Amino acid sequence: MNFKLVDFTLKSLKRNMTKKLSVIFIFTVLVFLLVSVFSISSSIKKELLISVDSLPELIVQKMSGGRQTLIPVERAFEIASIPGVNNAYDRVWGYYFFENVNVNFTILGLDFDLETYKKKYDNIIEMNSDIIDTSNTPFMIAGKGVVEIFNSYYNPNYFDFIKGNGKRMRTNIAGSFSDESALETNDVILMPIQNVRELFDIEEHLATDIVVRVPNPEEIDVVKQKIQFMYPDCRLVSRQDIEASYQNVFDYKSGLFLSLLIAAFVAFFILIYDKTSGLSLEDKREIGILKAVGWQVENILQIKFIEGAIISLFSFSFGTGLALFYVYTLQAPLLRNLFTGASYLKPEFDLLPIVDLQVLSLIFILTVPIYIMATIIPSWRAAIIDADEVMH
Amino acid sequence: MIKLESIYKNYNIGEHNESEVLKNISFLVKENDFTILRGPSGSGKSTILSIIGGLIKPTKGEVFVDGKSIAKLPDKFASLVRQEKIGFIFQKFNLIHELNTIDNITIPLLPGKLSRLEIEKRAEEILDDLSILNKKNVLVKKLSGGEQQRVAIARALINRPKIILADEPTANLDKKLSLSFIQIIKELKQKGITILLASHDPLFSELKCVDNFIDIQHGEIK
Amino acid sequence: MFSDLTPTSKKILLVFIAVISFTILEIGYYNFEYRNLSSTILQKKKAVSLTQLPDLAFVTETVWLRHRSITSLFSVFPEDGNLLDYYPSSFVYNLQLPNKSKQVNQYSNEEPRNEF
Amino acid sequence: MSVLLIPEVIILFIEDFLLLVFNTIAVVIAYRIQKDFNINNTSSKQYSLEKQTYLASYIIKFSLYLKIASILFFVFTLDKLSTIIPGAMCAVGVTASSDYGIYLLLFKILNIYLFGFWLLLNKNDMNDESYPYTIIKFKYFLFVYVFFLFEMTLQYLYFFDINPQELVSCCGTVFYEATTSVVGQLTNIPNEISLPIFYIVFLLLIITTIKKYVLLNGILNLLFLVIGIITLISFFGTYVYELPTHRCPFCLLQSDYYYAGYAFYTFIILGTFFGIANAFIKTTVGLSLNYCKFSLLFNSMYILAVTIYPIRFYIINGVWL
Repeated sequence: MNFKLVDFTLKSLKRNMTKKLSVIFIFTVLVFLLVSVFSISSSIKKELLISVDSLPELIVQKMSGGRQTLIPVERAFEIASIPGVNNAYDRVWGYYFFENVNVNFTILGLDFDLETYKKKYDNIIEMNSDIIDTSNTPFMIAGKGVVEIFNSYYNPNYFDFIKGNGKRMRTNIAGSFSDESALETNDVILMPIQNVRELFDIEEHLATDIVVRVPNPEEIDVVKQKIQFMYPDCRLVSRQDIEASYQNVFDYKSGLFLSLLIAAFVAFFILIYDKTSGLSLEDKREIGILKAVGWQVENILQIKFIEGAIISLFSFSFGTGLALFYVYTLQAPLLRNLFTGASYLKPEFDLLPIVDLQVLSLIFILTVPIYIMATIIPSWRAAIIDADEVMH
Repeated sequence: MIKLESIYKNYNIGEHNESEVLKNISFLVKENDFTILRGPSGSGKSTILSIIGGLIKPTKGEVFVDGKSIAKLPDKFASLVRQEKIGFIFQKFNLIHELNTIDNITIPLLPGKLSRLEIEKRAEEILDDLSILNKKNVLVKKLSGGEQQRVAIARALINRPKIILADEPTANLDKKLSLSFIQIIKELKQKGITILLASHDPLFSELKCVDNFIDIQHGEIK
Repeated sequence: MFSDLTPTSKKILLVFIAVISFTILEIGYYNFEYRNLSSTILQKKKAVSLTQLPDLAFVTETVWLRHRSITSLFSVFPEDGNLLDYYPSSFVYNLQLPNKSKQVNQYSNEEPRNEF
Repeated sequence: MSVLLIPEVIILFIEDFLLLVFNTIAVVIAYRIQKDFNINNTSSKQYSLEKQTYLASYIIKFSLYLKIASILFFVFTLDKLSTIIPGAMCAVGVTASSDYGIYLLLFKILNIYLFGFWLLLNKNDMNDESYPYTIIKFKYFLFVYVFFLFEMTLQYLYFFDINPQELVSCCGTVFYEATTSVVGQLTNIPNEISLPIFYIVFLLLIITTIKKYVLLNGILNLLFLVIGIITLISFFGTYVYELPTHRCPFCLLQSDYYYAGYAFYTFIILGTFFGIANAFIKTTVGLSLNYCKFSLLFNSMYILAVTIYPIRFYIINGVWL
C-alpha cells in the first residue's frame, strides 16, 4: 500500500472536491434509501418473530367450501387424547365492525377465573377490579386503541355492543392492555366466553377454532398428520408455517422493492459512469504531466482505484449512519407509513432498534461493486491518455 | 549515452492526412555532452525529444538511452526508464498549479520506494541550489515565471537523472531569465549530466560550452 | 507508514475515519439499546401468549381483517385477482395447500428427493 | 412462491450480471490480443492492444475479488434459504434441493482457482519487459471464460429450480451410507483408509517441496484438496461438532463453532491454490516460481488446525469419538 499515492489521491480529491461531491451525494442518497427501508422491514420482522414462539403450536379450523366455519367443540377432546398433545381447547373469537369509525375490533373469549389471570398477566393488563366484582353485567379488557375510540365516541367506562338480534349488550370496560404491547393488542377486546357466544350467538357446542399445545417440537408434524387424518375437512396452521410465512412476506416485499430499484441501480451506474468519465481539460493535462514525469499506467489506475475506494467507503458509511439515525432515533417519520399501512387506530409503536449486520453487508455488496464497476472503464480511459498530446 | 538510428515518425498512418514528421534521424550524444537541437518551430525537434523520452514510439528505427533500446519497450517499462534516467523540462513548464512547490517537485518519485521524508530532504537540497527554498509551500500558480521555471527544473532533477531533455525552455522567458537558465545548465553540465536541449533561441548559438549542434529542417538533419 | 502523509491529507483521513467510527458506534449503541428493551419484549410476548393471535395491529378498518391468516381464504380476491395478500401470516396459504403432498401420507408414495 | 424474490438472490444475480458484462468485455479484448499481439511491431494497433491489456487485467483482478466476496455471500444466502426450505437445516440441504446445487458450488470454487492462476500469470508477465506470456495468458482466459459462463448458467438454473415447497434431506442423510449421490459415496470411504492417505499425501507434499518437483507437487496438492475436504467432512468435522453422526461441511461456518470453518477453508484453498498454481505456470509457461513455500505453509496450517480438534477431544475425554 503506497501511502504516498494515497496522500496524492487525497490531495487531488480535495482539489476537485466540487465535482466529487455530486458523486458522493448520489451514492449516499442511494445507500440511505436502501438501509432505511431494509432496517424498517427487519425491525418489523423482528417484532413479529419475537412473539411467534408464544403462538400456539397448532390451530385447527373447520373449512367448508374454502371458508372457515364453526368447529364442534367435542373435536377438542378427541384431539386432546392424541399422544404428544398436552392440551387442546376451543376458542371463541371474531370481529366486531364499528361503523362510526369503520374499524374492526377483534373480540376474544376467555374463561376469566380471575385469579389465574390476575397474577399471570397483571403487568400487561391494568385492571380496575372493583367494577368486575360488583356487577355481573358483561365486562371487557380492551386494547389502547379501542379504549381511545370509546372515550371519544361513546363513553369512557362502558360500551353497548349490538347483538345479532338488534338488542344492546352493555359491557363495562374493566381494564386495558399496557402501552408496550400496543402493536399486538391495539384492537383486541377480551371478554368472558359466554358473553362472546351471546354477542355472536354461537351455540354452546360450536367454537371458532381449536388451539392445540404440543410441547415437543418434533411431535408437531406427527400430530398434525394425525389430526389431518382424523378430520379431513380441517385446515391445520402450525407455528412453523406462520414463521416461514413471516420470513416469506418480508423477503417478498424487500425483494419486490429491490427489483423495482434495479432501474435506480442502472441509473446510478450510468450517472457514476458519466460523472467519472467527464474529464476536464485540466484533469487530462494533470494525468499527462504525471505520465510525462515517469508514472506508469498502473500507478494512475492505482490512484483512481484508491479514490474510488475512499469515496465508496465514505459514502456507504455516511449513508448508513444517517439512515440508522433516521430510522431508529427519529422513528422513520415518512418512510414508516409505507410499511404500516392505513390504520385508523394508529398504534403508536417504536421500531425495535435491531441493526442486522447481514442487511448491511447485503447492501454493501450491492452498492460498492456497482460503483467500482462503473468507474473501471472511465479510470482506464483516463490512465491511457497519451502524455505527448497533452503536453503541447 | 543517447543514440538514434534512422528514426522515422509518421502521424495517423494509413489515413488521408498521413504526415511524415521525421525522416531518417540518426545522431549520437555522448556522456556528459551538452547538445543543442537547432531548427525552426515545427521542424520535429519536440517529437525527437518525446521519442527519446519514451513518450511516443517511432514508426521505424532504434533508440538507445544509456545503452538500452527503448523503441519497442512497452509503456510500463518506457515510463520506468523515464522515471529513473530522464528529467524533462517543458516549454510551458507543465506544473500542477493548485499544488505547492514541494508537492510538484516530489511527484516523479511518489510511485517509487523512497519514503516521503527522504524525498522531501532531496527536494529541499535542489530547491536550495536553485535558491527558491523560501517558496517551498507556495502554490505554483502564485509564483513568477522565473520561479516556475526553476520549479520545473527542480522537478526534472528530483530523480537524479543522467539525462536532461529540455524542450524550448527559454521560449517564454525574458533575456535575464534565459541567462540565469543557461547559468543553471552550465552547473548541471559540471555535475556530469548529459543535456539535450531543443531551441530556436539564437542565444544558445554563441554559447562556448556547447559540445555539439544538430540542425533539424523539416524533420531531417541538415 | 503514516509519515508518508502530509497534514492536509491527514485532515481528510481524519474526517473519513470519524464518519466510519460514528456509524460503527451507532450500530453498537442501537444493539446495546435493544438489550435493555427486554422488559417491553417480555410484555409483547405475554400479550401474544394471552391473545394467541398472530400479526400486528397495523391495519384494522379495511376489508381485510387483521388475522386474515386464520379466517377466510379468498377475501382479497375481489380486490384484485393477482394481488398477493397484505398480511404477513396470510402467506400461510401458499405454504399450506400445495405442500399437502409434502407430508408422506397414505395417498402418494413419492419419496422426498435427496440426490446430493 | 419461488425463491427469486428474496433480496439476497436478487443481489447475487445483479453481481453476476455485472461480472458477465465486464468479463465479456475482457474476453473480447483477450480474443483480439491473442490474435495479433506482437511486441516487436510498432503499429498503432499494437500500441492500442497494449493499452487494452491494462483494462483486461484490471477487470479480471476486480472480478476475482468480487467472486471471492460473492462466494461468501452465496454461502450466507444458502444459510438463509435453509430457514425457508422445509427439511433443510443448513446450507447442505439447500444445495441438495436441486441437482445443480453441488455442481454450482464446485464451479464457483474452480473459477476462483482459474481466475487466480490467470492473475499470477499476469503478474509474472507484466514484470518481464518483453511481455512473453501475453498471448498464452489471454488464450488461457478464453478457456476460463467458458467455465465462467458455465457457472453463470448453473447459477441461473439452480435458483430457478429450487422449490420452497419440496421436502429435502439435510446433511444427516446426504452424507450417509445409503445415499446414491456422488459426494455421499466419496465421503463414505471409511476413516481407516482416508486418514492415512491424508497424512501420507501431506508428507509427500513436504518431500516434493524440498526437492522442488513442481509438477508432482501440483498434482499432490490437488489430491490433498480432495482428501482434505473428505476427511474434514467424515472425520475432523465430527470432532468439531463432537457428534459422530453430524457430517456437514457448512455447519462449521456457523457461529456456534466459532466460525472454525472459515479458517479451515481459507487455509486449504490458499495452500492448494499456490501449489497447483506453481505447477500450472510451470507446465503452461515453463517459468518456475517459488510458491511451494506458501503452499506448504498454508497446508501445514490447515493440518495443524484440523488435527487439534481430535487431539483436544482425546485429551479431555480420553477416548476417540
